[in-house]
Amino acid sequence: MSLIKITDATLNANEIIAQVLRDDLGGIDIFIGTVRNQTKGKKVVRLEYEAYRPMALSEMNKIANQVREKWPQSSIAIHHRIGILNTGEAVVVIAVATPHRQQAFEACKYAIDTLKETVPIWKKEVFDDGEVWVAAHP
Amino acid sequence: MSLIKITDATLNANEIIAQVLRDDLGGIDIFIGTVRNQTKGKKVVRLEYEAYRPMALSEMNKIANQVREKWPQSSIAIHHRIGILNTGEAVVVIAVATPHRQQAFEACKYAIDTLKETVPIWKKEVFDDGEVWVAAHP
Amino acid sequence: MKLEILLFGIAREIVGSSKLQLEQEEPVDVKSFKQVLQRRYPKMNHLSYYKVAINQEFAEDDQLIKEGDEIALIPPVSGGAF
Amino acid sequence: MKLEILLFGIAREIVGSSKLQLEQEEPVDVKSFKQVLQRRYPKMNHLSYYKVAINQEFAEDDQLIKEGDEIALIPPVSGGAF
Repeated sequence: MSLIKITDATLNANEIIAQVLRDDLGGIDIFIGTVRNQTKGKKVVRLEYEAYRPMALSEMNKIANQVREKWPQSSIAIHHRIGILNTGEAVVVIAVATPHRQQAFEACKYAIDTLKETVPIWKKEVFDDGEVWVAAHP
Repeated sequence: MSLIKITDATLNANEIIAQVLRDDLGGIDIFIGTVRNQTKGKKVVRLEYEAYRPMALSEMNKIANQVREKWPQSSIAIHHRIGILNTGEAVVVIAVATPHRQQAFEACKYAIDTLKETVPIWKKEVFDDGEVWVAAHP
Repeated sequence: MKLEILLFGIAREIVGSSKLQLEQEEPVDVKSFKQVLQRRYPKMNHLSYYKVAINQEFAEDDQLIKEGDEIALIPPVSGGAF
Repeated sequence: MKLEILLFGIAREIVGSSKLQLEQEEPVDVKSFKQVLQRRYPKMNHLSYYKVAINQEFAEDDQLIKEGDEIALIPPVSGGAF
């Protein structure tokens, strides 16, 4: 299974953790972004994620390379789900293993912060009374 | 299954993540501490963990309460394994879910940092040529 | 030259199609390209911002677009939640 | 009074038992208790430090130990790796 992946299928944290596990690495930090049931007090029914797939994969690979460069010896996997998701489901899973734990936290935080700025994946929130592309409007 | 647990059995991250999942919470940070195959260049064959179980559970519960107090709305689970572990296996899994991701990182880091100071669980590293209780000596 | 533009998210909805063809005199840089596009689809001005990618890389305003390039409009990505 | 002390990790190995009984005049505070213990088990001085728990709570040096309390020696916990 690829370390960097965009998929329509349910994300399985255990599988992604197994990808970064190495027995010379003592700490793994995992971030999971899930679909929240509300935005600014409005009930979200479901979300639809859409990717510019080849570019999104390329940007996700860039993040992984940056992490491996900034935190030597680190091991990283990033899986992003697209398509229709219900509230509570995992949208993105990032796992980073490093020799010691502080680096794992830093690297994982760097990866999700960067992903949310650079990876061309879009989210449409669907409410009972309409829908909106998140962050599209001022 | 309990949110706070000390067990001889293999830790399953997916089960622990499922415990903290709530669909009003958008970010989950998980820390997994694993058994490294070396300490200061010396090959570790296995580790033995021993707990003062009732006090360890009480201290783990304190950490969970502190997290819930410092990060309102957060949801936390802490599972610690004891007994004999081989390199690469998970010793501790902490999962924290919060409305937004920054809080999840902060809270999870707080929990593992505190756990390593206050929870009475001891680790003996076993090498080919001897063994040592970690951090016991100056 | 003929330009083929890929559209995603809100940009796709504004234009009403996931692919767009534009006839364009060459050479054109990203800035001028966006002006042409916004004249043709004034609703694009309602976006908080959008970027242009050329061959799957974010492009600067002064970058030139050449025939055969893969052009994509990148509206704001998934943003602030979680 | 008779004190029952629980021992873990390196402290258990030093004493050679996971439980220890000490006859002690009362009252005794944690500091004096540790002195008695270290006289009896000089190897305890080789530890970088250790704490005492009374009834499963970390105790301060001036805290008094009473008959029936659950006393435990807490050598340094699992420490720095990962």
